[in-house]
Amino acid sequence: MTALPEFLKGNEALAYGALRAGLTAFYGYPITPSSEIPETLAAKVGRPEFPRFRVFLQAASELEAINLAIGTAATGARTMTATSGPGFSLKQEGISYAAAMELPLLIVNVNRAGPGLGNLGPEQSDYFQATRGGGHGGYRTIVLAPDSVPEMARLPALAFSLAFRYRTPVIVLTDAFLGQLKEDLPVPDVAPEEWDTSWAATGARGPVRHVLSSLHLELADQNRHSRHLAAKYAEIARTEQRSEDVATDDADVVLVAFGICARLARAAVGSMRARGLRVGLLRPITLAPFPRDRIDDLVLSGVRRFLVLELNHGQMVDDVALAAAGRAEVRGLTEVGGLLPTSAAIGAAVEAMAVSPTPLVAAEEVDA
Amino acid sequence: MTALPEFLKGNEALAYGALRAGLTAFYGYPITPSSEIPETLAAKVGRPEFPRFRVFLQAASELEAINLAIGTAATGARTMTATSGPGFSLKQEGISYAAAMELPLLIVNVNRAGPGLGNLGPEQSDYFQATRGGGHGGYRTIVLAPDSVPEMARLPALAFSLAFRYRTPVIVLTDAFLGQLKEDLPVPDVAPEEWDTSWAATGARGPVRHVLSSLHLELADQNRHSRHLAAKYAEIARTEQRSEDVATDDADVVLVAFGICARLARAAVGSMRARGLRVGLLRPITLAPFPRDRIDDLVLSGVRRFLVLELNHGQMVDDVALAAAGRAEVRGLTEVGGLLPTSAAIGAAVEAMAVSPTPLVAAEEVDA
Amino acid sequence: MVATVSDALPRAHVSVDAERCKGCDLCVVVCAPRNLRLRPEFNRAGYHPVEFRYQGDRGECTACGLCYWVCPDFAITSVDRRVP
Amino acid sequence: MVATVSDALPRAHVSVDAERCKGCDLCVVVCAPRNLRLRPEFNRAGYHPVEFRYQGDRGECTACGLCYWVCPDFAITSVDRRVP
Amino acid sequence: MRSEAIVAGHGGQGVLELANWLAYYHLANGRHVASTPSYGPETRGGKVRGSVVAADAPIDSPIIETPDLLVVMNTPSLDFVPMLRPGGTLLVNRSLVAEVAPRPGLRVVEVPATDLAAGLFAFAPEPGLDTSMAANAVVFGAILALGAGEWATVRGPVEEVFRHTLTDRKQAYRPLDLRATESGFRWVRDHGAGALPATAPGAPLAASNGGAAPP
Amino acid sequence: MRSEAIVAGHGGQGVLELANWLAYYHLANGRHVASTPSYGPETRGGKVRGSVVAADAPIDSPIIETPDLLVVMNTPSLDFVPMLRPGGTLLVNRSLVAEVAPRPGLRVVEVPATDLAAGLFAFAPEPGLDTSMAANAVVFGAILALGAGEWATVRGPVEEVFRHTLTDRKQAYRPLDLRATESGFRWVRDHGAGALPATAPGAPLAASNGGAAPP
Amino acid sequence: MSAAVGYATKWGALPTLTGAPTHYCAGCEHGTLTRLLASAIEARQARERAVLVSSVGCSVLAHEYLNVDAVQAPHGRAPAVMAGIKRARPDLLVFGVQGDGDAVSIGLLELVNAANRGEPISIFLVNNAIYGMTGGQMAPTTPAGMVTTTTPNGRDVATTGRPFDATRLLLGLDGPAYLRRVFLPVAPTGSADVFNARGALDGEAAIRHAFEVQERGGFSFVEFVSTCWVNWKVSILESKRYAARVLAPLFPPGLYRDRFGVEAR
Amino acid sequence: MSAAVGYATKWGALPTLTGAPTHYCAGCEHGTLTRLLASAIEARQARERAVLVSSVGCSVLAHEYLNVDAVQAPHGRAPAVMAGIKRARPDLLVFGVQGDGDAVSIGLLELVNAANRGEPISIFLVNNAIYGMTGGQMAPTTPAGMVTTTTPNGRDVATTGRPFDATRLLLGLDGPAYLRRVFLPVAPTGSADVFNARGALDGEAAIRHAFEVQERGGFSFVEFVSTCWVNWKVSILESKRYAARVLAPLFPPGLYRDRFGVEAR
Ligand SMILES: Cc1ncc(C[n+]2csc(CCOP(=O)(O)OP(=O)(O)O)c2C)c(N)n1
Ligand SMILES: Cc1ncc(C[n+]2csc(CCOP(=O)(O)OP(=O)(O)O)c2C)c(N)n1
Ligand code: SF4
Ligand code: SF4
Ligand code: SF4
Ligand code: SF4
Ligand code: SF4
Ligand code: SF4
Ligand SMILES: [Mg+2]
Ligand SMILES: [Mg+2]
Repeated sequence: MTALPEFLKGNEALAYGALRAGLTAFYGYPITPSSEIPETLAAKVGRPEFPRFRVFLQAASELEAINLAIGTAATGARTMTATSGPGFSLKQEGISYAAAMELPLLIVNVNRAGPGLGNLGPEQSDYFQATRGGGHGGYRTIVLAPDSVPEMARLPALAFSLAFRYRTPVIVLTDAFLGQLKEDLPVPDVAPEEWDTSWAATGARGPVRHVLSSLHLELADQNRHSRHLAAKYAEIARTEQRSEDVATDDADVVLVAFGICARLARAAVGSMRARGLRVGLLRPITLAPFPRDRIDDLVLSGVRRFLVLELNHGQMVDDVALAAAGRAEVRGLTEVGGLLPTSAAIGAAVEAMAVSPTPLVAAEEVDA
Repeated sequence: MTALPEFLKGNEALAYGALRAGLTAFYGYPITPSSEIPETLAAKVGRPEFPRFRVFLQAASELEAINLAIGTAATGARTMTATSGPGFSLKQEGISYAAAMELPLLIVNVNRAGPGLGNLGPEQSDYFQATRGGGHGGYRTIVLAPDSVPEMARLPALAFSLAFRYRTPVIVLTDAFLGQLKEDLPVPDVAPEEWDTSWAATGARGPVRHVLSSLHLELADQNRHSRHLAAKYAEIARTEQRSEDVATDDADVVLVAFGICARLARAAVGSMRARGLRVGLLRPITLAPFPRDRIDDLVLSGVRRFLVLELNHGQMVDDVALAAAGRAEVRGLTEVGGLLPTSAAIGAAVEAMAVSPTPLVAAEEVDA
Repeated sequence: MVATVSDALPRAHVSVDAERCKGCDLCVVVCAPRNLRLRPEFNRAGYHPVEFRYQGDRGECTACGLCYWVCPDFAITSVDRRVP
Repeated sequence: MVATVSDALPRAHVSVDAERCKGCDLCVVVCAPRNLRLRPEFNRAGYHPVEFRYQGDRGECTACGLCYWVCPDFAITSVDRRVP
Repeated sequence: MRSEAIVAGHGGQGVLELANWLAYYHLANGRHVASTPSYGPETRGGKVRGSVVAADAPIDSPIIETPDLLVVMNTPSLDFVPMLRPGGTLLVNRSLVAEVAPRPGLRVVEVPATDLAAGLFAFAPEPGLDTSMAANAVVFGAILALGAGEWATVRGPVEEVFRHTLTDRKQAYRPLDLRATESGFRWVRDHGAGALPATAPGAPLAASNGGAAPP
Repeated sequence: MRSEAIVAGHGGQGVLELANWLAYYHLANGRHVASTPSYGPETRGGKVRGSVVAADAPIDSPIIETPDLLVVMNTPSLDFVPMLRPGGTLLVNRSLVAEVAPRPGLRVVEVPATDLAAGLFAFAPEPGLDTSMAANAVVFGAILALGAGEWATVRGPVEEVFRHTLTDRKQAYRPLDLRATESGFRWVRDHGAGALPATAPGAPLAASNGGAAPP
Repeated sequence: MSAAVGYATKWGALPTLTGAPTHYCAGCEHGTLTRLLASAIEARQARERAVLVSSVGCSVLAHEYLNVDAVQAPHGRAPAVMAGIKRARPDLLVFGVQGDGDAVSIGLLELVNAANRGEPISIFLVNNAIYGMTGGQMAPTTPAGMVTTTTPNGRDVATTGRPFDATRLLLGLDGPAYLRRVFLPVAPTGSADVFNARGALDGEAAIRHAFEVQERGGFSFVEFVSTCWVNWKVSILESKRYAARVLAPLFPPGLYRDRFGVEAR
Repeated sequence: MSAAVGYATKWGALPTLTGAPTHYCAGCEHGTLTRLLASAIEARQARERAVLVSSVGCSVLAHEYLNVDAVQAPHGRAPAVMAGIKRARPDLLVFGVQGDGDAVSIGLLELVNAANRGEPISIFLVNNAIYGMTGGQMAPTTPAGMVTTTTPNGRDVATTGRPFDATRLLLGLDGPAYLRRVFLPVAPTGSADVFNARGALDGEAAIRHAFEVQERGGFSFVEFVSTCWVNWKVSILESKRYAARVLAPLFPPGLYRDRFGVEAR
C-alpha cells in the first residue's frame, strides 16, 4: 500500500535510520523495550536495499555485545548496539574503553523505569548515567535525544556523523515511550556520508601502525591523553550544542524538556498560550553537550523562570541550573516509575511559577 | 614491636576498619590499586580476633563479586566488596539492584586514572559515577570520602551504620594515592554496632515473608517505590551531610577538596595563611549527600570565592556551583592522569582568585 | 473437604476452579478415561475452563491424580475418596 | 652480518646484546655444550648478562639455535655460519 | 481535529492489532496518527492497552489523558472507564464483560464481539478452528460504525488496512477478519447503543465440582 | 620539622622495602610518617619510587615536591635529580649508576652499594647465594650515616625495624641486612661525600660477540 | 515414580503456594514447576528455611506464587546471589529457577563458577529453547533452524553456534554433585490424543533429590526441558509434540551425575 | 619439530618485532611467546594483515613489542573484540594473547561463546596459574595448595573449586577447530642442569597451525602452560621445574583437536 506513509515504532524507525546511515554491524542482547531494534535488523543482513549492512549478531550478553562492537568499531566500520537500563549499566566499562580508545560507536539506550529490574514504562532516569559518563574515568560522550518517531529515524545519521568526526562514542538516549510509539513518518533516503577511517586497525602499512589502546603507563602520557580528550569534549561543547525553541521569544516561563516530555511540553505550550499564558519550550536535542549557550541567551534576553520537565527525580534540572547560574529561577516537575506528568500538573506548575516573584534561588525540585 | 603505632597502607587500614566494624563477608576481584584490601582480608577468615568474619571469596569477576555480595547482604550480614575504576563500572548494574532492593552493602572504589584501562595513578574521575548513580534508574547512594589512612580505617564503621540505618548501598570513594599511602594511625577498637535486620530473607516465619525484589510491574507500584527511595534520599540529604572546615571563619577564598586533594589543600591553607592570605578549606566527607548546607552557610556568612580542587576535569565543581547558585564565584583547579596539582599551581590559582573582582559568574574550570 | 467414598461417586473428588483455569487442555489429554473436557463458555479472563464429567468417554476416573500433577495453574485437584 | 665459515670459528655466530639481556639463565641451561655463562658484571639495568664462550665445558657450539629460541628478551641470536 | 481512542483487554485478545488497524484506517484517510501500546509484565497474559491519536495536523502529544473512545475487551479493563471524557463513547465486548455500571454522560455501546466472532466458524481459514479470536475485528467494525459512512464505503479502506497490516502467515485470516469487521459494523448499525439482552455472560463461572457429592 | 626523602630504582631492587625501613626508623624515633609508593606498570620491572615524609606534627600533605634526600639506585632514576631542593642530598648507588653530572648546591654521596652487598657473601643465609640484593640495606645504612649518631646508637632502632618489617620468610636475612646496613653506614662515615674512584661501573657493557670473527 | 501420585492437597491449601493466580501463559511448564517446587519444599518441611532466588525471565515472579522468602537476582546472576546467601547462612535451603537465556547465555560465568566451586545450592533450569519473557528471541539452546524474532530465517548455526547443552557443560566440571535432566511437558504417547504426565512426577522427585543433595553439601542442578508455545508460535499441544520430537533428542533426559547416590535410596 | 631451528634472524631484524625492550620479568614465557608470534606471522607473510588484540594481564603491552596493528580489549573481553574485528574484516588475521585470569576467570563467557560460534580467530592463552600483572593473586588455574596473595594458606579447593582446565572445557564444544596445549617453559631433562627447549619449538609450530586453521575458517586455541617465578616466589629455574612437576600433569600438553588435520600435513 504505497499510498500510506511509513508507520513505524520508534525502535523500528531507529533501526531503519541506522541502516540508511550506512550501518555495517549490529550487536545486541534482547531487552524490553528495545528489542524491536535487533528484531528489525535481524532480517536485513545481506538485503540489497542495505548493501553495507553485513553483520548482525545476537550476543551472549550486553558485555559481549559492547565488546564485539568495540572490535568492529576499531576497523572503522559503522557499528551500533542497543539496550535498555540494566543492559546500559553492563555496557559502561566498554563505553569507557571506547571513549578512551576514541572509537566511533553508536549506543542506544531505550530508558525504562528503574532502578534494578524496575518496569517497562518510560523514564529518563539514565540521564546522568548517559551525560556524566556512567563508566569510570571521567570521559564524556555525545548524547542525542529524539522526541518523535521521525527523529528516531533521523538521529542515527547525525550520531554517526558526530561519532566519526570526533572519534567518540555517541549515545542516543530515548525512552520506552518513544521506542514503542508508532507515528507516521516520511521516508528519508539520504546517501550515507563518508568519513576518514585511516586511524582504524586494519593492518599495518609498512612503517604505519595503528594501535588503539587505552593504557598509558606513564602518568604524563595519561595526563596528555586525558587532556586531549577533555579538549575534544570542550570543542564539542562549543560547537555541537543542538536544541529546538518553541515560542520562547516572549516567554515568561520556559519549559525545558527532552524526549517524550518535550511532546507533553509542546502540547502544554499550545494549550497555555491559548489561555493567554506566555509559555515557551526549549528542547535540548544534544543532552551532552547540554545547550547551555541557549539557556544563557534566554537569560540574557530576560527569561527569569525555567521549569524543567523530566521523568526522574531531577537530573537535567542540574544542567539548567548550572547554565542559569542563579540568574533565573529553575524548578523541576518530575514523574517516575513509568508514569507521565499530567497536563493538569504541568499547567499548575507553570501557573504557580508564572505568578511567583523570581527569588533567584537555587534549583528546586517538586514531584508531580 | 608494640611501641610502634600501626603503620598501614590505606587499603590495609580500610580492611581492618571493616573487620572492626563487624564485617561478615567479603567478595572481590583483584585490581590494582585496590588489591591490598582482599589480600589483607584473605588471611583473616576464621581468626579469633574477628569472630564475625566468616566468608572470604575471590570471585570470578566483579560482576560475580557484586552479586555474591547482594546475596549475602540480603541475609542481613555485613558485606563488602572493593574494586577500582573498570571493576566499579562492572558493578553498576548490581549497585542499581542493591539500591532498588534496599540492601545495606559497602562498595569501595579506589579511584585510579581513566578512562579505559588508564593507569594506576590516583584520580577522582569516578566522582560523578559514584555520586550520580553510575548505574541505571536514577537511584542515589551515600558516598564517603576519606582523606587519610586513619580515616580509611574509621569510615567503614560509619558506612555500615548508614547502610543499615537507611538500608542502602554505601560507597567509599577513595583514590590510588590514599589506598597506597602508609601513615601511622592509632588502633581504634570499637565494638561493632548492632542494627535491625528483621527485613532480611532468612526464611519465612509463619505468615511473615521477606521478599527482596526490584521488579514492580504496575506503574503505580514502581512510582511509589521510586518516590519512597527518593524520599529516603532526601532525608539522608537533610540529615547526613558531613564535612570538615579548616580556617573558613574569615576566609576570602575557600578551597573545596576531598580525598588526597584535601591533604594538598590543607598544606596550601597553612602555607598561604603564613603568607597572610585568608584561605580556608571545606572538606566534604560525604560526597553524597553533598554538604551543600555548609556551602550555603559560608555564602551567607560572606564567602564569595570557592576554588574546587579535584583530580578530574571538573565534577565536584558542579555540586559547589549548584549550592552556591550564582551567589559566589566558583572556580576549579584540576589535574588528571595520576598527577597531582603542584603547590605552586594551587597558590597561583588562589592568588588569582583572591585579587579578582567577584563577578558572580557560573562555574569555570581551569586545568592546572 | 475429603468426602466419604460412595459407590455412586467417582473414585476421586475432582474439583476445578473455573476462574483459575486457563483452558490449556493438559489435564484433558493426560486423563486416560477422558473424564475432563473444556466447557464452551468463557470464564472472566476469556478462557474456556475445564469441567469434570462423572464418567469419561473411556471409562471412569481412576483417581490417578495426573490432572492435578500437570495443571500449571493449580486449578484442578483430585482427591482420592478412598484416602481417609 | 653473516660471516664466512672458518675452521677456527664456532659453527654459529652467537651474539648477545648485553644491555638487553636479563640474565635469566635460560639460554645457559639449554645449551648442551655449555657455551654460555652469566658475566659477573652488571649491565645498566642491574642484570648479569650472558656471554658466549668459544668452547663450552662440554664441547663446541652445535649451532642448534636453542639459545635463540628460548630467550624471552630477543637478546641472543645464533646464526649458523654454514647457512649462506 | 484530534481524536483519541483507547483499546484495553488482555494479552491474546488482539488488542494491539486492533489499535493498529484503527491507526492504519486513519492513515488511509490521510490523517496523522500516533499510537502507543502499554503492557504490564514483560511476558504475555497481562493487561494490554493500545492508544490511538489521530489528527489532521502533526500531533503534539501522543498521550491520551481523556479518550473520546474507550474499547473494553474484558472485565478488568473497566478500570479505565473513569478516564473517558464526558460525552465519550464506551464500547464494550459484552461477551466477556459483566454489566457495565451506568455513568451519566457516556455513550455506551455493547457488542457481543466474542460471540459474534465465534459464530463465524464457517469462515475459519481451517475447518474446525475456533474463530472467537476474531472478536477484535468485530470490534473494529463496531468502532467504524460509530462514525459516518456505510459499509460499502468503509469496506475499501478496511481491506487496504488488512492487506497492509496482516503478516504473510495471517493473510489467510483476511476473509474472516473482513467478515467479522462487517458483522461488528452491522451489529452496531442494527442495534445502536445499549440495545442488549439483559443476561450477563461475563459473570463468574461456578466451579465445576466432581459428581453430585457435597465438596 | 618535616623531612622528605625519595628512593628510586627499578623493580626487584628492594626500593619500597628500603622506604619502609626508613619510615619505621622514623616511627621508632617517635615521629609521624607518611610514605607512598609509586610504580609504573601494573607488573614488575618498571620504575619504582618510594617517598617518605617524616615530621614531629601530624602531616598535612604526604606529597613530596622537592625532597631533601634523593636516593638513586639505578641510572634511569637520575631523572629525578631536578626535583631535589637546593642544598639537598643525592645518594647514589655507584655500583649501577654512571657518573653523576655535577649540579651546584647539591651534596652528592656515592656508595658502591651493590658491590658492598655482593661482598657480604659470607653472611648469606644459604651458602652460595648472591648477596648483592642487600644493596638496599647498604643504602639504608648510608642514609642513617647522613644524620647524627654513631652506629652503636643507630643499631638498636635498626634491629627493631628489621624485626618488625621482615616477613617470616625473610627473617633469615636479618643478619645479612644488619651487616649490610652497618657497612653502608660505615662506608659513608669513612668516605664522606664524593670520595669515589673515577671508574664508571655503570657504563654500557659491550656486546659479547661469538669468537674473534668480525660480526 | 513418585509415591505422591494423587497427593490429596489443593492449591492454596499447599501453604507453600500463595494462591495468587500466575501470569504464565496457559499450559506453560513454568506453572507446573512452581507447584512441584511447593510440594518438594513441603515434603522436606523446609518452607521456613527456604529462600528462593528468582531470576529474570518468565520465572521472575515466582516469588508471587511460592510462599517463601525470596531474593531477586539481576539477569543471569542468580547462581552468584544464591551462593552469597548460602555462604552467609549455610542453614538455609537456597534454590533458584533460571531460564535458558538467563543461565546459559548472560549468566553462564556465574553458573559455571558456582558449579565448579560446588556451592551447596539447587538450580532449576527451565530450558524452553527461547527467550520467553522478552518475546521470543533466540536462546543459546534454540535448535538449529528454529525461527525466532532474531533468527527470522531460522537459527543458522554457522554464524550463531550450535545449541548449548548446559548439563553436559557442567558434567565437564568436578564440582556438581547432582545433575539431572527431566522432560517436563506432557508427552505424546502411542495414542494420538493421549499424553503422558511422567515429566511432572519425575520432576518433583528430581527436585526432592536436589534438595537432599544440597543439604548434604553438594551442588545440584536440574534442567527441565520445557516449551513456550506463545513464542514458538504453535498451539499448546503442538508445542509439547515439538519438544518431544526436537528438544528431547537434543537435550536427552536422564540422570547425569548422582555423587551421593540419592536416587538409589 | 620445526624446520626453522637456528632460524638465522636477529631481534629487531624480525620486522614483526619493534625491538623495544620488554617489561616482562627475566625468563618469563610472555617474552618467548612474543617472539614465536613474530616468527609465525612472518612465516605467513601476514604482518600487514595481522591485528593483535592485547588483553589485560602481563600481555597488555604486547603491542609495544609486536610490530603489527593492535586493539586493546577490556579485561577478559578479548575474544569478543577479536570476533568483532574478524566479522567486520574477514580478510584480517586476528589473534590475541590472554592470561589465565583474563580468559578463564572474568572472560570465560566471551571465550566460550567465541569458541562455540567457531569464530575464525586465534587465541593464545598464557596459563601461568596465577594473576601475574596484579601481583600474584589466585587464578582459576591455580593448583590446589598453591600459596598466592589471596590464598595465604594455599588454595583450598573445597571453597574455591578445582583448577579450571580451559582446553577441556572448550573440547566440550563443537565450535573449536583446533585445540592444542604446549608446555612452553624450558623443561628439566634427565641431567640436573640441562633443560630442553622443546616448548618454544612446538609453540611456534602450534601458532603457525592456529593461523592456518583461522585462515581456513576455524576457531583455533593454543594454551601455553607457563610460569611466573616472581609471583610464585621461587627462582627462575625452580619455576620451570615446578611447572614441569605440577602444572604439566594438571594441564597435559597435547593436540586436543585438529579438525582440519593441519598438523598432519
Ligand atoms: C541485563 C539484562 N539484559 C536483558 C534483560 C531482558 N531480559 C529479561 S528476561 C530475558 C531472557 C528471558 O529468557 P530465559 O532466560 O530463557 O527465560 P524464559 O522467559 O524463557 O523462561 C531477557 C533477555 C534484562 N532484564 N536484563
Ligand atoms: C575489569 C577489570 N578487573 C580487574 C582488572 C585488574 N587486572 C589486570 S590484569 C588481571 C589479571 C592478570 O592475570 P592473568 O590474566 O592470568 O594474566 P597474567 O598477568 O598472569 O599473564 C587483573 C585482575 C582490570 N584491569 N580490569
Ligand atoms: S484423577 Fe486421573 S482419571 Fe481422574 S480425572 Fe484426573 S486424570 Fe482423569
Ligand atoms: S490443566 Fe489446569 S489450567 Fe489447564 S485446562 Fe486443566 S484445569 Fe485448566
Ligand atoms: S647455538 Fe646451541 S650450542 Fe650454540 S650457543 Fe646456542 S644453544 Fe649453545
Ligand atoms: S635467555 Fe636471553 S635474557 Fe636470558 S640469559 Fe640468555 S640472552 Fe640473557
Ligand atoms: S512466554 Fe513462554 S515461557 Fe513465558 S509463560 Fe508464556 S509460554 Fe511460558
Ligand atoms: S609477573 Fe609473572 S607473568 Fe608477568 S612478566 Fe613477570 S614473570 Fe611473567
Ligand atoms: Mg527461555
Ligand atoms: Mg596468569
